Amino acid sequence: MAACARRLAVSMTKYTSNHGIFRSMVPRAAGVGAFRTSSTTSQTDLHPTIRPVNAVERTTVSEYGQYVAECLPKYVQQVQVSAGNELEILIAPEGVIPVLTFLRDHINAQYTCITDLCGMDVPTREYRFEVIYNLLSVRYNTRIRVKTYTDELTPLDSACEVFQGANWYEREVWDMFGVYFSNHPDLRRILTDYGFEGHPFRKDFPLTGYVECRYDDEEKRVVMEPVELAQEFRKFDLSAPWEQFPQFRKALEKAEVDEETQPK
Amino acid sequence: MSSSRLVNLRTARQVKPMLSLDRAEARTRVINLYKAWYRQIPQIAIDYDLPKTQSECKKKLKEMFMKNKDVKDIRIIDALVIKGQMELKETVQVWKQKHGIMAFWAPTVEPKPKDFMGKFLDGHN
Amino acid sequence: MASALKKTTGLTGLKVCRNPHQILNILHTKILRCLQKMPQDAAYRKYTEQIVLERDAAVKAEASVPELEKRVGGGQAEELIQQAEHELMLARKMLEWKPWEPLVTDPPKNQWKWPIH
Amino acid sequence: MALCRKILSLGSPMRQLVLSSERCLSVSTTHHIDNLNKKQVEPKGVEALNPVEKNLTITVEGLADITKLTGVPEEHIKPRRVLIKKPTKNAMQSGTNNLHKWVMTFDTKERWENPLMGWASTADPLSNLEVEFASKEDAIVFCEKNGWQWAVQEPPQKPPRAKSYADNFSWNKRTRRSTK
Repeated sequence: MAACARRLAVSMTKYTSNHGIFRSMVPRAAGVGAFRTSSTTSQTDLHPTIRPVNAVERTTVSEYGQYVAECLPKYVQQVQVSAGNELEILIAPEGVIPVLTFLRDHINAQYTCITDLCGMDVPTREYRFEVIYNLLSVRYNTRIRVKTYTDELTPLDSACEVFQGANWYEREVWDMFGVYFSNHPDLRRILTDYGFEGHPFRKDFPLTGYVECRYDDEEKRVVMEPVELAQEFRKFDLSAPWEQFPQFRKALEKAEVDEETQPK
Repeated sequence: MSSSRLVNLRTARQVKPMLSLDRAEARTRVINLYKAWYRQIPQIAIDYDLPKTQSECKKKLKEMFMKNKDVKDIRIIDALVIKGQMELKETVQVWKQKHGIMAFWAPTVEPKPKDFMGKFLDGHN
Repeated sequence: MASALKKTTGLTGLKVCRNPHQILNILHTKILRCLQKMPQDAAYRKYTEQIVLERDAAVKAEASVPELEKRVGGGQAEELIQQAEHELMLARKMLEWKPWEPLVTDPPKNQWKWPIH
Repeated sequence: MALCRKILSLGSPMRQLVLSSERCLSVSTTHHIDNLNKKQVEPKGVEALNPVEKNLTITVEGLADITKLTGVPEEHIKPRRVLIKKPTKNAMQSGTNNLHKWVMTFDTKERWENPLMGWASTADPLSNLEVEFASKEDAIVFCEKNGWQWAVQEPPQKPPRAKSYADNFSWNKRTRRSTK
């Protein structure tokens, strides 16, 4: 088993080994088993709660990230590996369609399934929204995450023409964050009520919202009024004064594979 | 460092358009949307059985559009048009309910008193 | 023989192909022709050429379908055809996008910084 | 208009019938302007032009004021004031990892006692809202584009206190305590 893992590791160091890099990663059950055994034996029990980092998988993943960055230097801004083995491709907003199409159609990628598409709001940034695409390659049994950014007024290309399944996800992001997707076949609200104003997942949206509904006896229908709380919410400071994941911070700094996309 | 960001954001810059390329086009979109709403008003009044006359509806429509009359940025105009378009569709398809339409008038919301005496009698400041 | 007896691919919507060698050959030629139009040093061209040439060599060397499938290791012959079709479409689109050019936009400062402080 | 009046005056089954045909009509009229990507300048006969596909850009000036888009009611935009500050340190021997950010909080609005239960009631949904920023400049930009008046409260700068163990025994430093 261990020998098998070693052999795999060697073959992974080349991008274009016999059948492309991802072939060697998870093709057979034996290979996967080998990964597990090697990682558990190498890990001492000093920190039993820390998830062991699988070095082999990690190198494979980061090399694959470099492969993508090399193929698409026009769009890929940065490649990073988070949480030990999760590959993230950070791209320019112009490259949503090309990058996703590449990942879907290229023989060495074949990420044919969009597992999720979501947004993230970081108001401190110039482009406050991140839009995150999670893809799954059934052929190679691997996952990849593509991230890009936008703000309230910059439209992003809809991924629907590449992945049909992105339709509702994009509606959700539109509804919750107010990111506009151009060329979306049917962009409209999906979670909020008709007539609702605002985008609830924005960081500046209050927990209560701005309006409340009640049944009015005189009007004989539901009425909407500005919210009034009989008991105000308590204000909790939930931020932890201690650094929680120094290991994570260190790992992130180390893992960042800054892509020199072109020889300068 | 970032105060320069504020300056940068104030100066003229190139951005990606939402839909329209110039003010004239954005204006056309707004007018088209207004007309579409205007044409639908009789139908909406029937569909939702609104206790409002058509002239009241039209007045409200105009009021809603005039609220945003000072918007200059083409992208914001476009975004508002997109939202208005979505709302029109919701309304015409009767996805909304009556209270959703009546919320434009908000009859149960009493305006807050503005003068001293009114505030005093209201018990709030 | 085995391919003649094959009734189904076992995959929904994917029909059994009677002459995979021929079709694969055509597709590979088309992909390579498309790749010729890209600049020599484009990484995408380099890698794709390598993959396609390898597959093409396998198609030429292995006369029987199961042998071919085994050698390429990318699934059934029908799936290989599908992959080649996708690659061809991608290569054609790539000609338009020109992804080998330098980075189109640099990220704003701290755009990818996390945690924020 | 006339048609509508006629419909209203009709009996109910007939009205249903007319309504259903009317429904098709009304939907198709919306459909007419449904495709927003189509360029809507009619007379020129310009064909559908998608600015996003063509990578066109437009020039804008001034800070984009997104107040009309955010869905925040007017009474929470103009009159509201925002305080931008660094969080206060916990006076106990707590860690300081949560102090490196800037937070944005809203001004306090009226609270009143709930007549039934005596709770503290409020009509201000924003009283609990805190948004974190990496720098005060980012917070200012955010407030500017959301149309809130802002004020920045700098953290107090305390001069470092010179401390020396020897001072405890100095004859002229007034650090000696005679009340032991």
